Amino acid sequence: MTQLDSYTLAHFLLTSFALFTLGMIGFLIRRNLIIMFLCTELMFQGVVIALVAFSRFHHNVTGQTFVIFVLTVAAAEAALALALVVLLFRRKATLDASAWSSLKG
Amino acid sequence: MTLQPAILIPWLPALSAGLCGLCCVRKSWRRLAAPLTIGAIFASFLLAVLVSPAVKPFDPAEPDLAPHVVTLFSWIHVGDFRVDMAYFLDPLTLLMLMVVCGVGTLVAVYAAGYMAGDRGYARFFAGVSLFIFAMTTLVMADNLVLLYLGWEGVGLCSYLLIGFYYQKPSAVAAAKKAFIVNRIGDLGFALGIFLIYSTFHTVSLAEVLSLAHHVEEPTTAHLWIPFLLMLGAFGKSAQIPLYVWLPDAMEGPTPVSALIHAATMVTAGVYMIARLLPVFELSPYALPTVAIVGAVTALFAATIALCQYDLKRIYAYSTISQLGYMFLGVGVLSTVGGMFHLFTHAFFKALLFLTAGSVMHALAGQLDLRKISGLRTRMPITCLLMLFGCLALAGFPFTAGFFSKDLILADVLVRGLSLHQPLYTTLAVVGLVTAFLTAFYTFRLWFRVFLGPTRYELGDEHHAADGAHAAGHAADAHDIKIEHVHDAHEMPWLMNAPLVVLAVGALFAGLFCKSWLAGLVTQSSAAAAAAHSLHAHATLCGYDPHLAMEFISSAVAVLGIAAAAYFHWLNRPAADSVAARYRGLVSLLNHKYYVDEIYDALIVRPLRALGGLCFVLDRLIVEGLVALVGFLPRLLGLGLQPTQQGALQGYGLGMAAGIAILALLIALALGT
Amino acid sequence: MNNTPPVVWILYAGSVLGALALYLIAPKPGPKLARLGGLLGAVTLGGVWLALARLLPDLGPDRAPFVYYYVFSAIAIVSAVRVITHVKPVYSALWFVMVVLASAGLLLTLDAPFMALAMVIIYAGAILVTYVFVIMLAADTGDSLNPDQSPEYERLAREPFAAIAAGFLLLAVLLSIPFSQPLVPNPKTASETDAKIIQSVLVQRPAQQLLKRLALDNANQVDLLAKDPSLNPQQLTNIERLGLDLFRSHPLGLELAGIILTVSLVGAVVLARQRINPNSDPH
Amino acid sequence: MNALIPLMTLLPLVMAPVTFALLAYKLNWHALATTLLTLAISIAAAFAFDWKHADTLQLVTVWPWISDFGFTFSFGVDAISLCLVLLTTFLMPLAVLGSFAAIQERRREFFFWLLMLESAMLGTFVARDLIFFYICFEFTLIPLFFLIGIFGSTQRLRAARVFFLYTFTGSMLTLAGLLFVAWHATGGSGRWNFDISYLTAAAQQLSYPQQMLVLGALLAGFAVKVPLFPLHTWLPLAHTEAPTAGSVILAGVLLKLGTYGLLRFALPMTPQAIVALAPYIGLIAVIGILYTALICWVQKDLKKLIAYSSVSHLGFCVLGLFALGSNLIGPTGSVLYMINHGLSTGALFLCVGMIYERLHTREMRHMQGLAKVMPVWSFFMVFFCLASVGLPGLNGFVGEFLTLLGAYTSPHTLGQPYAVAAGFGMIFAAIYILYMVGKVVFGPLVLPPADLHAPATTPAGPAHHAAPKDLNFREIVTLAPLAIACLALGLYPQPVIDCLQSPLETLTHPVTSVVQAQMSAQGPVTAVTSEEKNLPDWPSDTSPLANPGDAEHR
Repeated sequence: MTQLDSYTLAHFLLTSFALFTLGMIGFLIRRNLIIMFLCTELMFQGVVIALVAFSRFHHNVTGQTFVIFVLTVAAAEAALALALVVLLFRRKATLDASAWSSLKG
Repeated sequence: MTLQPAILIPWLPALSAGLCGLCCVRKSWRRLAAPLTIGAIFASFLLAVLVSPAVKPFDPAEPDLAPHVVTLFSWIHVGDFRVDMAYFLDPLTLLMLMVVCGVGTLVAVYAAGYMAGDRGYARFFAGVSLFIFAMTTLVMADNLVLLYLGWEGVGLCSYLLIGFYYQKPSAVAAAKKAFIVNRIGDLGFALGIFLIYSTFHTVSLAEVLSLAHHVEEPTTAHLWIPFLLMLGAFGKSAQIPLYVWLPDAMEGPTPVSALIHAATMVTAGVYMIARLLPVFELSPYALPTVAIVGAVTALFAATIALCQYDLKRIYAYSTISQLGYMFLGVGVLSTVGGMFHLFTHAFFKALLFLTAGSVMHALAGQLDLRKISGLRTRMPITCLLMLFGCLALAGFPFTAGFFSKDLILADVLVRGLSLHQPLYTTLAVVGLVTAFLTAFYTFRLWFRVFLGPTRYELGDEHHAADGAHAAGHAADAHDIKIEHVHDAHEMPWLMNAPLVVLAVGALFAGLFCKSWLAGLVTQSSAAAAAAHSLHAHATLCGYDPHLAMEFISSAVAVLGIAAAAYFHWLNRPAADSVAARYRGLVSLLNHKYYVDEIYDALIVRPLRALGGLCFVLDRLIVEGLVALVGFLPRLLGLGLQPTQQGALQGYGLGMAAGIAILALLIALALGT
Repeated sequence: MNNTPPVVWILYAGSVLGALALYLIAPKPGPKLARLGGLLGAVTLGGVWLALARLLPDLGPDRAPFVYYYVFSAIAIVSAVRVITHVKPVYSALWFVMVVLASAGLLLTLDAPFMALAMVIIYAGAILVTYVFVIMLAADTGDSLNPDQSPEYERLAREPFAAIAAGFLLLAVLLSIPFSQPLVPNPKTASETDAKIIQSVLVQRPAQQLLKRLALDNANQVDLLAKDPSLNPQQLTNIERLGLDLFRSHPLGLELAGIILTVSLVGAVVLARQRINPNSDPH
Repeated sequence: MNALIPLMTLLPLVMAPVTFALLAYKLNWHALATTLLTLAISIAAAFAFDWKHADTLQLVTVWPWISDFGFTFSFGVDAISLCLVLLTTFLMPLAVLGSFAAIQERRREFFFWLLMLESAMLGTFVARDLIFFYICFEFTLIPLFFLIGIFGSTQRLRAARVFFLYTFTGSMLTLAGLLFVAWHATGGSGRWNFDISYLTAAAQQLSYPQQMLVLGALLAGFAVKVPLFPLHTWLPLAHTEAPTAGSVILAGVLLKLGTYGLLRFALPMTPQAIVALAPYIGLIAVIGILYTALICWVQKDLKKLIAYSSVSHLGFCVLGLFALGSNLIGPTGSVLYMINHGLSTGALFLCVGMIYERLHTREMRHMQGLAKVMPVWSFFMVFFCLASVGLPGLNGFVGEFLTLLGAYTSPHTLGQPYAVAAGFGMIFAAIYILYMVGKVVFGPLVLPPADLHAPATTPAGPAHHAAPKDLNFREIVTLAPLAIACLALGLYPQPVIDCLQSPLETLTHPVTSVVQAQMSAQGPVTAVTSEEKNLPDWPSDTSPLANPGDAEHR
């Protein structure tokens, strides 16, 4: 593809910001534990797009290598998070986030 | 004969005070205290006599300092504020030394007998010799600060000696009262010294006198100096506003009352004004004020003395009254009259106190007039000695008291007439009325005690311990011999000898010493000399005023004695009926116009309440504030606590909102 | 603020409307306005796309790929909204798959084919399958399909308004930056030219092998090279460049990634093995 | 010869762990030996000191510490600090001697902390390096915290805590002020030099608002240490709870750190601010004198009474310190007052301690007329009471008289109304001291009930405490030197006054030059203003900030 100029880069950034913000809002709104983690994955997705967009913009492929790292982290996080969720679910048979609020001030 | 030996005059009693202090340690050494003190005071007296020829008159006009000042060592030298331990000797000082050491020796001899057997024997004599040290320092002080040292020193000794019977709460209270009232006076005196230093930049007596002498138009500061010094003098010599401590000072042993509260300490105020006359002349109103206060105090005290029943209280009020006379004398610039009355008063008042002491001693502490009568058969010598004293006090013709009081009244009258100021004539009349009252209450006492049917009740204290223990306490018999008093008896000769000397002084001092004393005083202060000569040749409706005043005052004295004789000897029921008719007035006078109660209500109690308030304020407000400052962090913590609810998403929301706002702010900052 | 180009104002308006739409769609006790919200959202998105497209500078022949961008990002955003707002967790997961696919498309338009496919395989394939698996495992008792029976905590969002407001404020601010000042590619970060890489790194591999590899798909190399520059041995493919960069300048990162994965594996196993009876309270 | 001062300062510090660790038996005597040795060295230093030109810095030793920041251990003494050092080393052995019987358990810790305290105090007086001064100034808190905390009486923990925190927060501000001066002195060059004389010289360039800030900071710390009126509440608490030795040293020396600090730092470094604030601080000092004197009068607890009285006395001290203007009378009186107050109040606390050892109570209503059973103690008690009341012939009078005279004759900073009001303080002092003496020493003999907590209304009435024995030889040896010192300083204070003149001259020179400048600016102010003139008219050109330094610091 040809030279990625700033304006088109902005477009991609728009999408990535949108995804990131939606992920964040999702995390804050939804009370189901799994969906909250899903939303974090959505945030990862936003980041990936921004990474690749900038990599393309700066003609430096490191951005894409970082996507790989992002993926590994996302995968590891998903594994652990879901194991935890299962554990919590077995403990209290509910996925409601507000059930776990014993760390009160 | 140089002035060097004069240095020893104060330091000998100081040494004896130290030694007596050591005597307290061993019981066996107690005996030594009396001879030590008597020896030291008499040595000072001899030294004063020894040094007298070398003393030359001091004229503030041209202060040639050398011959008068004997410097010991420099006490406080800060910048131009130079104060050193130095003694200033001139005829006035000499006179005071004679009085202090002379009467001091006689009283010490008397006290040796009077205090025999008391547990605090050595402590008493330590106090007396410390007092003599302080008094001589006061009298011989070369600068005002040293005078202040003597001033507070005598205050301290009166505190220690009034509170000698420290077991009695009333004695302790009286001692505290005496010291505090003196301290109020001393504050005035100290402020006077500060003002003198800030105006004249020196505190040395000779310089201050000469500078004051040469001042033409006094500034406002000059006006204030005499009034401040006056406050000090009135505090020490128990004049109107600050006299309340003297009657209570009678709680102390009688020799103390005789020496300190009659002859020497209370006259310090008169000496100070006589010494600082040029300073008092700075303000035209100062000396008249002194005269007025003196006269008013004399009258006021005399009226109270009329209705007192306690022997020593009567004499205390009579001392205040006589001091009023002295201030009246000094106030009208008749320093000669003032000092002469001081001289004679020292004798007969000491005599009266000591004879009263003998009566008290004989009747085991009984002092109430109503419970004593007709002791002439039991104690003839004391009766006779007290008679001489009373005659002198009343101003019976040709006694010492007569001459000195008459001189003052004459000078006042003369000043009133010659300067055509009605003020002084009224003061002279007040003086005469007071003379009548003095004669009346003196002989009221004498007739009551010695004449009339002989019946008396013994006091409750043990003879020897003499009030050392409050009623009801068993005296710890093991260390003092107890003579159980069964009846009034005459005093041993050891105690009566000094009384005889005093009696001689009381009777004949007037005749012989007048010219000698006039010489001394006129040499020491030019103003006194001028006034003395002025007074010499004024006229009162054709006659020489002095002669006229002699007739009038002797008439008044005789009249007073006759009235006292009628009421208190021949026709006592008549006195009782008169007293009954004016019951209100009598009780008022007996309660000393309730002045003590007024002072207590107006000053003491509010101050104590203020103290209480301050303490509460201190604990609540000031500590409260500190505690509040300590509490603030905890308050903050409580405020923030609700935000930590443990809800995961709550925190998440907090973070998100934070980031959003932060980004907004950065964008705004970058954007504009 | 006043000299910002008009497009930023449009974006602000877009984000505000977007926030409102999302608020309407978000599951909350009030009246069912989801449909209205969806409509509003679609309109907003459409409006933004049109505004952006019209302002797009004339790129001539290579405008075409941009159409893909608009399509893919629209899909991505809509499905992201559905991920958040959908009541049933399974559907959320599935919608997320759609997001991944859309973003893979976007990556393709960004000339990163390997990553796009990797994304699809790893993300959509692996991670999301785990999610769906766990959702099924931890499904609540209420399994009826209609949304009303689903547990209460599903249907009600937690103070949606505040979260959305914060989120879109952040979005608006972030968007204002790239669109207001034109970004400039940083020359220093650009990677070395392919030629240099080939000389320095691929020197061990004779050109023939490269040509042989290329030869496989086309006998007549010369005209091929001339015709298609990307096949030109001087031009490294995306994957080669990616591989070179990964192994040459980020070896440590690679190892760490490995370790993270093993650790998470072990962790997951350990967590899963714990025997807990559901209602015993540990402390 | 210069090694004397560091040796003296560090000896107790070194001996403290030694006494703690090794010498378990006969501990008292070893502690006493150490303090006596320190006294000996300080006397040797006094002989080595050249009293003729006493203002110069002598016996200086500088040990580099952290050189690149300019921190050095520099010891040096001028006449004022040497006098205070002698006071400290003189009081220490007596405090140790006084606490032989008082402290029975955990004696090793007690003497450990006491010796640490001594070296901290000596360090403060001999420090010529700002940071070294501040370290010692702060270090005095720790030993006292433990002394009060462990060996105090009932409320000791609260007292220790309040004491520590109160003084500590105050001195934080002081550190800020001092560091500002040090930073200003570097002139941004980054080369730090903390030598006090260098800083004092450099501080002359401080502008007026800067001086106000620095003075406010210095006052915050030092005003808490010298308990000035609003900040004094920690003192009665700390005194009543401290053991005898603790309160002797606290009253004797620690209160002087505050006034010493003011004299060493505030006066030379911030002259214009001092002149601007002097009337306010004078006012607070006078209020302090009268307010605490009245409080003393209603006190029930003997030690609290003496504690409040030392607040009142320190009010005089500060009044003298700020009586600056034409002459040196005020400051000389103030320094003398520090020394005399140390002696007389230290002795008073020793006497009260002896009573506490015998009767185990400090309530005045429990004890009366002790003169009958303890005549020697009563002599000493009355003697020291009179010394502290300022009876001429004893040491209190010299300081008090000079302070009042100084306040009276410096119309520019203070003035006559201050001296008159403080004069009333003299009367109140007589009132509360004689109230206490009349209550405790004189009057009929009353002894506290056998055990204080038994219900007083037992049928047979409370069995009275056994009659307390009079002072034994050790106690007399403790009090006698103090009595002799009081008498000597009262009758012959001239050598001390002479040696104080020149250092005070150098310290107060900046302020006097500012006063002269202002006086000439306003035209000759007549030396004497009459009685009713109220506060001296305000120096026209230096308008003070909205709220004076001392009011806003808490």
